[in-house]
Amino acid sequence: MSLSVSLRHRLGDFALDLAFEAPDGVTVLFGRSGSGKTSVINAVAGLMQPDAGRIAVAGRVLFDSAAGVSVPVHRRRLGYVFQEGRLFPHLTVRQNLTYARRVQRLGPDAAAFDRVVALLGLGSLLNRQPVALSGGEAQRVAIGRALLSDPVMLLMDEPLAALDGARKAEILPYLERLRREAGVPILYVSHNMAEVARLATHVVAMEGGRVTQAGPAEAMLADPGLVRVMGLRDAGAVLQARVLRHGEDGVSDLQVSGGVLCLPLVDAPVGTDLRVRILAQDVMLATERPRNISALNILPVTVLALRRGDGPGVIVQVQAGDDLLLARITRRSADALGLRPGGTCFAVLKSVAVAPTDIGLGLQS
Amino acid sequence: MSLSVSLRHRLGDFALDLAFEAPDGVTVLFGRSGSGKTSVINAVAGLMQPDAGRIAVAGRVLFDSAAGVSVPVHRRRLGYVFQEGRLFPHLTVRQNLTYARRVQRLGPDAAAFDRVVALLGLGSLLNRQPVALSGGEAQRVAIGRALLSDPVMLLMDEPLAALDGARKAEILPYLERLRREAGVPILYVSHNMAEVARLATHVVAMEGGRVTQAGPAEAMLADPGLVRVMGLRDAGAVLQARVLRHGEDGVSDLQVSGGVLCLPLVDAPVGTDLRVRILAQDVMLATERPRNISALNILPVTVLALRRGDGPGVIVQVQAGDDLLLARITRRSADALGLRPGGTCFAVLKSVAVAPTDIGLGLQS
Amino acid sequence: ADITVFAAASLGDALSEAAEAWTAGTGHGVTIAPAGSSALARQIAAGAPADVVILANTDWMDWLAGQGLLRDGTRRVLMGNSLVLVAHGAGPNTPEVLAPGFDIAARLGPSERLAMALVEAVPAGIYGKAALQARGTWDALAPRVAQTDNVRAALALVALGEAPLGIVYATDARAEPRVHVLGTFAADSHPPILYPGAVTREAVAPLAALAFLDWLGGAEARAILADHGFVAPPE
Amino acid sequence: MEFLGPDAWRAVALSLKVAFWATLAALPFGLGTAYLLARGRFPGRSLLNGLVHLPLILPPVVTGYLLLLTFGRRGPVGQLLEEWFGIVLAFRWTGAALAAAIMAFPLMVRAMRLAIEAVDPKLEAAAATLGASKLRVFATVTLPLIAPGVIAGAVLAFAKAMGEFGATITFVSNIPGQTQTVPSAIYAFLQVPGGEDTALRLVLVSVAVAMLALALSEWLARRVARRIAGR
Amino acid sequence: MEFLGPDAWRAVALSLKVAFWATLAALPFGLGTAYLLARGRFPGRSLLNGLVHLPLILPPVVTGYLLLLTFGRRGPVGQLLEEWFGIVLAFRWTGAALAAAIMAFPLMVRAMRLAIEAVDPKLEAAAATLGASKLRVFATVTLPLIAPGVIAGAVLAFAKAMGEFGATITFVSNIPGQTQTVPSAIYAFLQVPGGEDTALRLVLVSVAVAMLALALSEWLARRVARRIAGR
Ligand SMILES: Nc1ncnc2c1ncn2[C@@H]1O[C@H](COP(=O)(O)OP(=O)(O)OP(=O)(O)O)[C@@H](O)[C@H]1O
Ligand SMILES: Nc1ncnc2c1ncn2[C@@H]1O[C@H](COP(=O)(O)OP(=O)(O)OP(=O)(O)O)[C@@H](O)[C@H]1O
Ligand code: MOO
Ligand SMILES: [Mg+2]
Ligand SMILES: [Mg+2]
Repeated sequence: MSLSVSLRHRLGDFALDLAFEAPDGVTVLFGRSGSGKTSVINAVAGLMQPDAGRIAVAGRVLFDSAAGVSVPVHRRRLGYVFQEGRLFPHLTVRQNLTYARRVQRLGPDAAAFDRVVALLGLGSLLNRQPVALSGGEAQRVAIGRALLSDPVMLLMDEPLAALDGARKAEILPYLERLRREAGVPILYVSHNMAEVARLATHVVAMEGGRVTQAGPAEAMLADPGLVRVMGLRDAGAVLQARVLRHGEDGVSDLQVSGGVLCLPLVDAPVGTDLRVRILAQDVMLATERPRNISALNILPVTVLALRRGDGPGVIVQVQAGDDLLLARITRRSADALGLRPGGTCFAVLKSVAVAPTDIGLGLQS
Repeated sequence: MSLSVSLRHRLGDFALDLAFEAPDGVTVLFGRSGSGKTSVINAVAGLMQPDAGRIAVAGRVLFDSAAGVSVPVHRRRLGYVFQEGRLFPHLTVRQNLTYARRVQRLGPDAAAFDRVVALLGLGSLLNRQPVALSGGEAQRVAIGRALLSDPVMLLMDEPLAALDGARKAEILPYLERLRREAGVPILYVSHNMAEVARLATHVVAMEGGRVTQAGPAEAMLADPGLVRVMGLRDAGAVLQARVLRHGEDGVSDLQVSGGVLCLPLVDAPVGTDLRVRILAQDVMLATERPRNISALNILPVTVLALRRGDGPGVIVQVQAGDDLLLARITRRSADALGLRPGGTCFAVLKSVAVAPTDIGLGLQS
Repeated sequence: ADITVFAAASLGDALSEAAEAWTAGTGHGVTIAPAGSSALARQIAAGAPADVVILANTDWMDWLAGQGLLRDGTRRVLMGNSLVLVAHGAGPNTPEVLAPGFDIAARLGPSERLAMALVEAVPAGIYGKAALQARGTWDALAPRVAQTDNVRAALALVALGEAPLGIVYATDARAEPRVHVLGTFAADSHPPILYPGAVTREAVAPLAALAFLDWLGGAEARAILADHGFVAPPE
Repeated sequence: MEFLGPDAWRAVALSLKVAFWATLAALPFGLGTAYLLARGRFPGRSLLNGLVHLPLILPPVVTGYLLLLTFGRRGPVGQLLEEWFGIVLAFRWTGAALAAAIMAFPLMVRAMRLAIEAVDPKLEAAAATLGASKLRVFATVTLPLIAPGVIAGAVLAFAKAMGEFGATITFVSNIPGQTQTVPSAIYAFLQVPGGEDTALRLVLVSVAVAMLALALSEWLARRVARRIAGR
Repeated sequence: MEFLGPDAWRAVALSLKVAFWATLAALPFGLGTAYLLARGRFPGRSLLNGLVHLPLILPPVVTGYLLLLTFGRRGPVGQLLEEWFGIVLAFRWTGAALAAAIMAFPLMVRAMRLAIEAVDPKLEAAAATLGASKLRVFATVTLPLIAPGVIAGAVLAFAKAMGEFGATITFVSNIPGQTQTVPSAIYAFLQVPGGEDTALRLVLVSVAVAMLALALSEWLARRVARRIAGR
C-alpha cells in the first residue's frame, strides 16, 4: 500500500474519524463540501496533528500517535497544491517555481523546469509577481511549484477548480504521465467526477468526516449502488481499450473486449492501452439494432442488473465482453423495452459523447 | 439597457479594450483564464478606475471618464461575490451576512436573512469564524453576504467554482428566481457552460481583453460558429418549453414548438414556461425513425446548416418547429447519412441526458 | 601629558577657557567631560578615565574621598560662587545683598512660580532652600517652587517668563540678557558654594593633573574664572 | 520604616494618571496620523513622517524646551489655549501628560502604521462594495483588524509615558503632587549620595506597574488577535 | 564664524557611528526576540516581554546607572568581558552604542513583532511542504515578508539612538571625541551661558541627519512593500 491513513480528530463540532488504504496511483478523495477532505490531506501533509492515528506513505511512517512519531512537514517530501494557491507574494513566478529546489539545495533542473513551464503555459508569466496573476494563472503556478518539488507523493486539493476546460484538458495528461512515469502517487481531492474517472485508480468517498466507501476506481465507478454518491449525471463506467487504427475521417477505432468503439481521433499511437470513461447517461439501450443513425457505436450486451432509484431513472448494468457498462434510462423506457437481468440488447453510444478528458492512458502501458 | 460598459485600461502588458451592452437578466462574461473577466467586473464595481470609458447600470452613470464622473464604490450598490471569498475574518458568519445592512443602517430583515441562510445551508455555520469554514462553505457565505446587501445589480466572479454539484444545483434556482423576481440584473463570470446556458440571458465572450462576440443567450448558444468559443463538449442550444403533464412513471412531458419532449420529472407545475438546454453532443440524428430504443424523444427536424471543423466532428444546426437545435456528430456519420441543408431527418435525444441543472425557469413566466 | 577633566556641567565655559590658556602655556591638552555632579562621582567610582574631577558639590566629593578614589592631598577648593534672585526681563542688575525685608512672595504675585533647581537634590536648589529658610520664607514659598533638574533649566524658565523669579548662581545670571538680578543672597544664609577639585586615584597623568589643579588656583586662572563671575574661594 | 514615603506614593499615583491620559489623548491623533502615513498619498507626507519622529530624534531636554517655547504661558499656542479655553499646561499635570504624549507619539504611530499596512485592502474593498463608506470601512473592518497593533501602540506609549523624564521636567518642572512623576522623583533621589535605596524602591514600583500594564495589554491583544484570525 | 566647531562636528560623526553600530548590533537580537515573542509558546514569555520593555519604562538615567553597575569596568559583566575578550565598554564609544542599542531595543522589537504577527502562517506552511526547514522558512518567506517591519524597526532604533541622552551620559559620560554624542554635546552647550546658539545648530544637524535616514528608510520600505504586495 502506498498510502495508509487512519485518524481521529476533532475540529469544533466536526469530528474526523476514518481509515483507508490506497495503492500506488491516484487516490481521489471524493465528497461534498465540508466533508473533511482538506482536513485529511492536511493531516497527511503534517499541517494538522491528528488527535490520534497513523499515517504512512510508501512504507514510511509519517505519523503514529501510539509510537509518538511525527515527521516534520519539511521532511515529508509531499508536494501540496493548496485549494487557494498560497503563492509567495514576494517572489516572482519563476522564483516560486524554483523555490523547492533552492531551499532543498538541489541544483536547478532546467529540463524539468522547461517541461512544467511549457505544460502549464507559464512562459509569459515567469517574471510576474503573483498579484499580477488572474485566479487561474495563480493556480497553474501553484501546481507547477508542487510538481517541481520532486515529491514522493503529490497532495492536490481541488487543483483544477479554478481552471477553464481547455487548461484542465491540457494539465490532466501531465498528471497521468506523472502517475505512470514518475511513479508518484497522488492524493487528489475533487468534486468533479470527470476528473475522478480520468485520474483515479482508487476512490475514497467521504461524508461527514467518515469514509462511506472506498475501492478501486473501476469497481467503484461501475457499481450501480454508488451512483448516488457520484451524482447521477456523473456516473459512468471505465473501459479498458486499445487503439486499433486512426481513420482518415478523424475517427479512431478502439478495441474493447465487447467489440470496437469508434471515437473522435484519439491522440495516442496505435497499440496504446487507454482508459475510456463512458457516462451512464450517454448510453442508450435498444432491443433492435438501430439503423441509419449517427451513433457509430452499437455493442451487443447482456443485462446484468437494474437498479431503480426513487426518481424516474433506472441504472442498468450491462456486460459488453469482459467490461461493465452503466446505462441510465427512464423507467418508462425500461418498461417499454422489457429489460430484465440476463436479457440481451444493444448499447448505443454516440462517438462524440466521449469527451477527450474522459480518455486517459491505461495503467499498464 | 441595464448595463452599458465601454472601457480601455492597461495592466502591465495586458490591455483591456472593450464595449458591450447588456439587457436585464443575467449577462455572462465568458472567456479563458486571464482574458480579463475579473478586471471588467472590478471596473464595474469601481474597484478599478479604467483609464477611459463609461459604465452605466440601470440608467445610472457610475463612471464616465469624459464627464469626470466616478461614483464611489459604496454608493454603487452592487453586490459583489469575489472569486476568493474575502470574508471578514473578525466577524462571525452571521455578522458577515448582516454586515451590509448594518453599515447601511438598514434595519434587520429577518425574512430575507432566514431565506438566504436556508437556501445556502448556512444554518449550522452562523456562529463560526471564517477560518473555521471549508473552502466551499466560505464561498457560500460570501454569496449570502452579497445577496443580503440589497443590490441593484449582482456581480459574481465564478461564485460556484468551489461548490460541489449538489450545492450548485441548489443555488442555481435561487439565482434564477433572483433574476426574475427581484429584477436584479446579474453580471456573471463563468467558465462553466452549463451555468451559462442555465442562467444567461446575454452572453459576452471575451478573449485577450476584448469582446469577441456578444448577444442574447439563445442566439449565441445556437450559433454553430460559436461552438469553438463555448468548447465543443459544452455547446448546446436552448429550447423554450412548457410543462404539459407529469407522468406517474416519473417522466414529465413538455411542449416544445417541434413536438413533445419527455424528461425526467421536472419540478415545476403544469403550464410553467421553462428553458431547456440540449447539448449538441446529446443529440443524435437518424434518417429513419428508430424503434425499440430507450431514447424517448424523437423529433422530426429540418437540417439548416452543417459546419465542419478541423477535427472529426460536424456541428449540424437543425430546426425543430420554431426552435433551433445543435447536434454534434462525426464526419463519418454525416457522410454515411448523407445529410445536407434542407434535408429532413429525426433528432434523437435521451430523456436522462438533460441534466436538472440544464432546465431553468423561462424568462417570461 | 594630556589630561581628562570630569567637571560639573555648570562650570562650562569658564573651565574651557581656562583649560585653553593652560594648554597654550604648557602644551598639555585638556579634555573636559561635563555632566551632573552625581553622575560624575558614580562614574569615577566605576573606573572612569578621569585625571581630574571638579564638582559643584562637596557631598559628592566627600563620597569619592570616602571610597579612596581621590589622590591624597590633592583635594582643594578651586572657586566659589554666589546665589542670586533673578527676575524676568531686562533691567538693572542689583548685585547687592538682598534686603532682609524683601518680600519674594509678594513680588511673585498670587499664582506665579519661583524657579529653582531640585531643592533636595541639586546643589543650587539645596543652597537656595537653605537661603530661603534662613530668611524664614521657605515654608510659605515651598509649595510655589518649580524645581528643575539643573540650575540652567531654572534660569530658562525665568528667561522665558514662565516663572517671574528664580534662584540661580550669579555666574548663570550674568550671561543671560533676558533676566536681571534683584539681589544676592547673603553668603552666610546658606552653606558656602564651593567647587572642590582633586586628582583621581586612577589618573594616568597624575603629575599633569596636579599641575593643572595648581594652575587653576593661580592668578592667571583666577582672572579668567572671575570674568565668568566665579569668586575666589575663602582662604 | 515605610517602603515609600507619601511623596513617593503621590508620584506613583501622578505618573499613572499622567501616563493614562497621555495615552488616551494621543490615541485618536496617533491613529489618524498612522492612517495618513500608511494610506495617504499627499505632498508633505515625508515631512509629516519626519515631524512625528522628531521627539524620538531630539534629546528629550530639547523637546521639553521646544514645548516650553510653544505651549508655555508665553508661548504662542499656550497663550491661545489660556485665552480661549482657559487651559493652562505649564506647571500642571496636564502639561506632564502633554510632554509624555508627545514623546510617546512616534512609538504609537509606528506601531499602528505597521498594523494598518498589514491589513489586506481587498477586505476593505469588499466592505465598500457592501455599501460601507470610507469611514465605516475604517470603523468596521480596518479598526477591528488593527486592534492588536493599536493596543501594542497604546502600551508602548503608556510605558514610555511612565518612564519619560527629560522633556517633562524641562516643560513642567518638578512640583511635588502636581508634576513630580516617578522618574523625576527617582532622578532627585539619585542626585544625592545614599539616595539609591529610595530610588531603587521607586524603580521597583514603576516597573511593577508597567509590567502589569504590559501583561494586561498582551492578554488583550492576544484575545483580539485570536478573535480576528482564529489562529 | 563657522557653523559648528570641531568638537560639535566630532559629536555628529560619533553619533552617526554610535547609532549605526547600535542599530546593526541590535538587529539580530531584536529579530530573534521579536520572533520568540510573536510565535513562541514558552513559560517566561511574559517575563521576556517585560524585560525587553524595561528600558522604555525606566527613566533613562536609571538604565544608564544599571548599565554602569553591570557593564562598568567594576561591574560583573564588564569585568568578564574585559578579562575574557578584552572588550571594554565603559567610557568608550562602544559603550555609547550599547546604551543606545538597549534604549532602542523595545522599539525595534515591537515593530518587528507586529510585522511577524501579520505574516500569514499559511504561507509558511506552504514553504514547509516544499521542503524548507523552520530556519529556511524564516529566511526565505518570513524574513522577506517582514522586511518593511524590520526596516521600520531599524529606523526607529537608529532615530532613537541618535537622540538617546540620559542613559548614554550616565553610562559612558560625556567625553568629547570619545563618548560625546550630539545629545550630550547639546546638553553641554545648554549648561553654558550663551551656549543655546550652538545647541540649536546641533539640533538642526541632528534633525537633518535623522530626517535623511527616515526618508531613506521610507523609500526602502516602500520599495520592499511594493515588491511584496504589488499594491
Ligand atoms: N477550526 C475549525 N473549527 C471548527 N470546525 C472546523 C474548523 N476547521 C474546519 N472545520 C469544519 O470541518 C469540516 C471539514 O472541513 P474541510 O476543510 O476539511 O472540508 P472540505 O471537505 O475540504 O470542504 P470543501 O470542499 O468545501 O473545501 C467543515 O465542516 C468545517 O466547517
Ligand atoms: N497588476 C497587473 N499587472 C500586470 N498584469 C495584470 C495585473 N493584473 C492582472 N493582470 C493580467 O490581466 C489579465 C486579466 O486578468 P483577470 O484577473 O481579469 O483575468 P480573468 O479573466 O478573471 O482570469 P481567471 O479566469 O483566471 O480569473 C491576466 O492576463 C493577468 O495576468
Ligand atoms: O553643576 Mo551641577 O552638579 O549640575 O549643579
Ligand atoms: Mg477543502
Ligand atoms: Mg478572474
